[in-house]
Amino acid sequence: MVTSRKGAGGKTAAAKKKAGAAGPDLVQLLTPEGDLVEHPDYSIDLSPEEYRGLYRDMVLVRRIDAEGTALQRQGELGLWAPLLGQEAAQVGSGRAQTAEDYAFPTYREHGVAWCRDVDPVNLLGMFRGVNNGGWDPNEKNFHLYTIVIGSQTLHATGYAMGMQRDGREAAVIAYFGDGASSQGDVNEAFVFASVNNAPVVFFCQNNQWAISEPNERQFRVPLYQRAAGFGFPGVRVDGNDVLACLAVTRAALEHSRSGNGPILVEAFTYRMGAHTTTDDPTRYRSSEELEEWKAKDPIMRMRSFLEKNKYADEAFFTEVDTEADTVAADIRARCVALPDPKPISIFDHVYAEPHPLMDEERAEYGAYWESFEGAH
Amino acid sequence: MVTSRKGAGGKTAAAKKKAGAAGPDLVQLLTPEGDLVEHPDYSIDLSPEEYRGLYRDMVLVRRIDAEGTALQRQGELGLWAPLLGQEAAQVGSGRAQTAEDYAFPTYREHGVAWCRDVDPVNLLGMFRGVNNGGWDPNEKNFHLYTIVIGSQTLHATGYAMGMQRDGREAAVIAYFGDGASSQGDVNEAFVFASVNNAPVVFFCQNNQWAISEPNERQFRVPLYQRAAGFGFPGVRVDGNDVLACLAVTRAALEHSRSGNGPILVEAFTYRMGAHTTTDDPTRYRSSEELEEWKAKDPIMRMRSFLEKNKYADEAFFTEVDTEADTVAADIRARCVALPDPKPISIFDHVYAEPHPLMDEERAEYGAYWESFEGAH
Amino acid sequence: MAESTTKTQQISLSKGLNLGLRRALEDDPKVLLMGEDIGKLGGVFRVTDGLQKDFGEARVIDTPLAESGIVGTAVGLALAGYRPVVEIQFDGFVYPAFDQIVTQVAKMRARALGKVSMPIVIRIPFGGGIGAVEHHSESPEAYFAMTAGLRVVAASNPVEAYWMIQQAIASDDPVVFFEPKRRYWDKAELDPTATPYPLYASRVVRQGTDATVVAYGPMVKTCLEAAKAAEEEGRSLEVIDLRTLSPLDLEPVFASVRKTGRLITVHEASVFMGMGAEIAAKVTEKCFYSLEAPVLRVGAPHTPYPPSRVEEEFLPDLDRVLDAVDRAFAF
Amino acid sequence: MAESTTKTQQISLSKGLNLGLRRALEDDPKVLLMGEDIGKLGGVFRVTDGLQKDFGEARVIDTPLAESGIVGTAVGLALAGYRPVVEIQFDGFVYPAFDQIVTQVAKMRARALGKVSMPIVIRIPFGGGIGAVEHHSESPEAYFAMTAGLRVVAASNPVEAYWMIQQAIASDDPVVFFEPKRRYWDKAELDPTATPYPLYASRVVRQGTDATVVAYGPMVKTCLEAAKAAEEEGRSLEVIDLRTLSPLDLEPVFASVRKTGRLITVHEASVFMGMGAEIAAKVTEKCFYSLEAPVLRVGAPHTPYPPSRVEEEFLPDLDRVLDAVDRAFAF
Ligand SMILES: Cc1ncc(C[n+]2csc(CCOP(=O)(O)OP(=O)(O)O)c2C)c(N)n1
Ligand SMILES: Cc1ncc(C[n+]2csc(CCOP(=O)(O)OP(=O)(O)O)c2C)c(N)n1
Ligand SMILES: [Mg+2]
Ligand SMILES: [Mg+2]
Repeated sequence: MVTSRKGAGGKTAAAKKKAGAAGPDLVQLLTPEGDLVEHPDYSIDLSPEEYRGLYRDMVLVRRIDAEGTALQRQGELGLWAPLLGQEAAQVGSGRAQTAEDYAFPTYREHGVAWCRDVDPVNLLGMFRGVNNGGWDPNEKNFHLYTIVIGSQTLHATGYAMGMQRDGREAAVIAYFGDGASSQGDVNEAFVFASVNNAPVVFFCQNNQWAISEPNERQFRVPLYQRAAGFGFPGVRVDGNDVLACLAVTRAALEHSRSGNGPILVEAFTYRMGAHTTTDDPTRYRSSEELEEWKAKDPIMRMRSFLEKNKYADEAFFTEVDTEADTVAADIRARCVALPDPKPISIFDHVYAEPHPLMDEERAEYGAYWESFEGAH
Repeated sequence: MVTSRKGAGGKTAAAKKKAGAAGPDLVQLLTPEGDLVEHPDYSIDLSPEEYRGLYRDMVLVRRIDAEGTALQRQGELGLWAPLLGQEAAQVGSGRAQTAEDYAFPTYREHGVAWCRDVDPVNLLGMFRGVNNGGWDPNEKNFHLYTIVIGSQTLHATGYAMGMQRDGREAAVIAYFGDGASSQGDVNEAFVFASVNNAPVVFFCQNNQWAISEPNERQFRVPLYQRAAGFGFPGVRVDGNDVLACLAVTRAALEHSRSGNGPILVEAFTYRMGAHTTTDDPTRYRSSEELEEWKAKDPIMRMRSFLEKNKYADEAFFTEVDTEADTVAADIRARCVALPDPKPISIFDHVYAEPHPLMDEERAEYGAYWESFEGAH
Repeated sequence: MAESTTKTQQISLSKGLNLGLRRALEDDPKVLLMGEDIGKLGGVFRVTDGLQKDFGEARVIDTPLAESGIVGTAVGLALAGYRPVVEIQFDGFVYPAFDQIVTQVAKMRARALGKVSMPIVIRIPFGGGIGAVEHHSESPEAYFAMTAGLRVVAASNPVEAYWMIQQAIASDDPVVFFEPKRRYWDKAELDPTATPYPLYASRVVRQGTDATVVAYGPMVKTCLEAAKAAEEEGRSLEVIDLRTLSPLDLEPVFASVRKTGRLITVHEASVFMGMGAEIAAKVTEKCFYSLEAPVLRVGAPHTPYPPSRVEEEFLPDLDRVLDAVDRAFAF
Repeated sequence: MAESTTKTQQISLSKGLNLGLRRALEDDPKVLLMGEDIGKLGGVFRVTDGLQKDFGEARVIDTPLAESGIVGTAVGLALAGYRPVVEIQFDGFVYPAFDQIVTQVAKMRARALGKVSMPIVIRIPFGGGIGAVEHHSESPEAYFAMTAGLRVVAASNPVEAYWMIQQAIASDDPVVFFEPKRRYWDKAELDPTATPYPLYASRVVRQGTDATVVAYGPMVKTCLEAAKAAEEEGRSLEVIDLRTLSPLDLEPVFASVRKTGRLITVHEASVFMGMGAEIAAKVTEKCFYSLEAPVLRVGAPHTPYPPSRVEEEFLPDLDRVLDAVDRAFAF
């Protein structure tokens, strides 16, 4: 849908400023005020329609996310992990992927799922407690959510090794958090990817917090620098700037796809909501910090950009909001209609091949549960 | 015993050349030919006696190591892990430590043990199969050998965190191998040490091989560079140059001791022997490679240095060789005299406090074994 | 604080642990708490609430997000003379630390021929019943119970939690300490001046004559309820809270089985290869001629913990326990 | 190569595995081998000898030294359609991979509601008896057997090894494959054209009438020797090679126990919480009225594997098996 690539010069009318306040080690293409800025290594040049598309994605994703929170509050979900604030990182990186690429998410990549055309209701199953994921990862090349921190970075690396062997023209993108960077598995993934020159983009959403722990409890130099010590490049991008996220991730995927091995992208962003719906962030962080980041809101800045450049009018914004509500209503309706699994189904997919203990226990439990039928 | 420190200028008569062929990212103070060279950051200035001491250490350690191999060949040990070729890395780093420092070895640090005044016969117990270590680590601040790769780097980090809390003026040194660098635990140790600013020197003996796997299977940029990405310095030292190893490790320990947190030292060396006595290196490496490294032999170059500078005469060298044989003979005698443990002793130290199952099984097995007494 | 340790009070299980940890921190400057989010947040279950504030960041340590690192550094701290109490956030997150636990923590003392000890407590909230997503409701106790060198205990109520955590910290052996997470909010009256029951002992928590039921952790309450229901049906169940899973303290179970002739083991973990298997095997060996029926085991099937919408059916409840009792009588 | 798969030949267990792996590599281009030192070195037990040379580095992969990484990348390769066969160098080194095995490999299929499979084989040389240093002689099978989602098998001789490894690779479920390391050098006659016995089935390897002995892996040979010795003393032992530890195939055991009335389980692993506990509990439940004595369990005490100079006394041998048989008869 979006077509520019790394290094392409600006071709639209949008005025660009010189490198923003973001600092030299942070790739930013769009300031919080909605102005384009230049970067020596990355640029983006989209059509107005494409810019509007990114805005729409972010609004929809935020709305879907809010619906998740609402559904949890109303007892329809057991838990929800909001992405609030991370829309640019997810939509930017999500839209950078081709259909052939493969994404390994954590539990918070609702926005990436959206870009990969995964039905949001799929994501709700686990949070509602009707399944543990349950979708077919190969349908949209979007793996199941992984809760145990860091594990999926190794799966992604292995998958990329498979792509390599198959000679596929594609890359893998592995999502993980700032906290996850401390896990052995993530660092082993760096080793395996590097040594095998595997086509995998490690995409860290540094949202500043791992539940209640700030970055300082996980690392004391910027995370993107970790990559160099493992022999591959690392880049930090403004994670609230959807254009920069798109440009950097697209370049990163292209880097991996074309045989240059792994690369680490650190998207510097902020988790504006709670860690999950059971979390209470007021216990560990200040409201000032939150306010500071609100000023960098990914959607607001894109809206300013569209407005400043007259790429969109009021009607468009209203239309997107309406669409968002429609999508949310649809998801809500389908969520509450999700049937509870039959207890007996717990025996169905543990093993691919016949398993006598499964059979024995299925029969036992089945008979036992049936004896209560009607009573329950 | 040796007294110079980082930055001290050369005060002996020994002539120094400018930075050797080793290259800018390898700290070398003594060339393979036995000539001193200058380095912008590190220098060493010892008395002739101290230089001789380092030579003596290396010869004795090599002799002890050879005795280990011989004892294994003769069936007195079940296994031996030779340090052949790594004498400079071990003696240099070993002699850099103060009595208050604490070392966490792998299974190959016989030379470090020597410098820490650990009775070599202690080390033989595990290889003979009479115990699994069994010495008191706190006696010489030298932890038990650790076989499971990488684990001890976390123990070292935790110990350093303890030192920190106690306000002790000391540092920990954690030994590990090039292969170990791939383990999650080692990288987690980097994280924990960095975040806690723990006084721990990570000392990697990069002996080019992890059993049959060369460096390329573990990393694709020099290992010492790994540290920077975790927020602490890394330095590569010529691991066959005992003077450089001493100077660099001493500076590293001082760095950590004085509150600057962790540091990584990569000693670039070579395992001249087999991985262990059960290994057959001819299956995976060339004799040319071995020959190349023989030319960089750590003992030979120190001997050349002593000779060139007339710090030692023939009588000294003969004396050291004789001493080595005496030490080896003593170790051999005490090794073969090591009694087999009594089977019943396996119940003795599993738990500190009373444990009914231990008591029950001790009684059962005791009675059973007694029923065979005399028969066995 | 002084008051809190002498005054009888109504506490939740989570509060019992909190008070127990507080006393341990007060009593021994070598006690440290380590874990993810245990500082300002007070842990996801608030078990360490307020402790970092009162004892400082050097003693209540928010660690990096890496369980092997947490346990591995705890080993080093133990070697340096500390007594680390590690919090694993949820049962399903202990596995990254598995190597450090079974290879290092469990074996260190034997390897050193007793010259060092590993007075480490590894706290694990375990079990289901709270409607959580996957990996948050597991019962991994058997993995640890089978590991020589470890001790494993499980608390079943607030008062036990208060005492047992202190005893575990005082123990010179490593203890894996299981906390029944769905009972965190259960309340009971704590008398902090009482004399605690020994840590490594099981306990008859209800006398009975017809059949014996052994359980631990969250299932103790369930079994007590079952015993109450059985009583109404005229059946007298003796309920034993195992408390210690390694070592097992089976003498009270043997004595009970010699009296009742029937034994039912109950746990949330899978029946297959669970604690019940060991108990059944051992009790059968020791009470072969007293048993009127085989030991019957209540627990989970050999499947991963299911999505929470099925957990009510999945978890052993009063009915399942009574069903097993019936089957024992039908033999 | 073609010849090697049709000609009857004398092979060691290690060679049996090597030939089995070779056939699997030939038969299915998706089969990959992964592990430390499995390439040029051919593995520390030479099980993969020559395979990298013949099948290339892309299919026989020398991995970085990190077990979690090996299994974790195997998961990804399996998702990408490959069938990775992972070598863990020694039993004691599997624990760093424990999380990936129990949390990811075991559960992936259930999480995906059957939409993906994990056809991964994890080969683990296990058990003692070779005079090795610590961590090289362990018997960790129960950790895996109790884990839902995994299958666990153990080969006992060269011919079984040859067939079972191929069957495990062909299985769409993840299989933890235990190799009895002290039997690697045992020899037997292989007929590669024979029809293999099913993988997930136990097998009566010696008929008998007085008592039943079940074992697996290295202990099968020991039990067969014990049965021979018992015969000389006039006692007829039936010996069953379990072969599959998860699922257990106990029907042949039930049938045997109904005949003999006595059962002894034998493994190198600890008795406490070992496979024997599950077998004892289940057999007692199913054969309660047939048993003339409780199921007796032979295995290790609840201690870490001892230094090798004691392993002879530590490991179950012919005498320990016969002692248990005697005790079963004394009941
Ligand atoms: C192995 C493991 N340990 C602990 C947890 C509990 N936990 C869930 S999310 C989380 C914090 C993750 O932080 P980060 O990686 O920064 O991702 P974020 O949630 O901020 O997106 C923790 C500790 C877990 N899921 N897995
Ligand atoms: C966790 C673990 N995996 C595998 C092994 C088997 N093993 C022992 S030494 C070794 C190679 C170690 O290489 P390196 O770290 O370079 O140290 P070196 O032996 O060269 O000193 C391996 C794979 C082990 N001991 N522990
Ligand atoms: Mg985060
Ligand atoms: Mg090495």
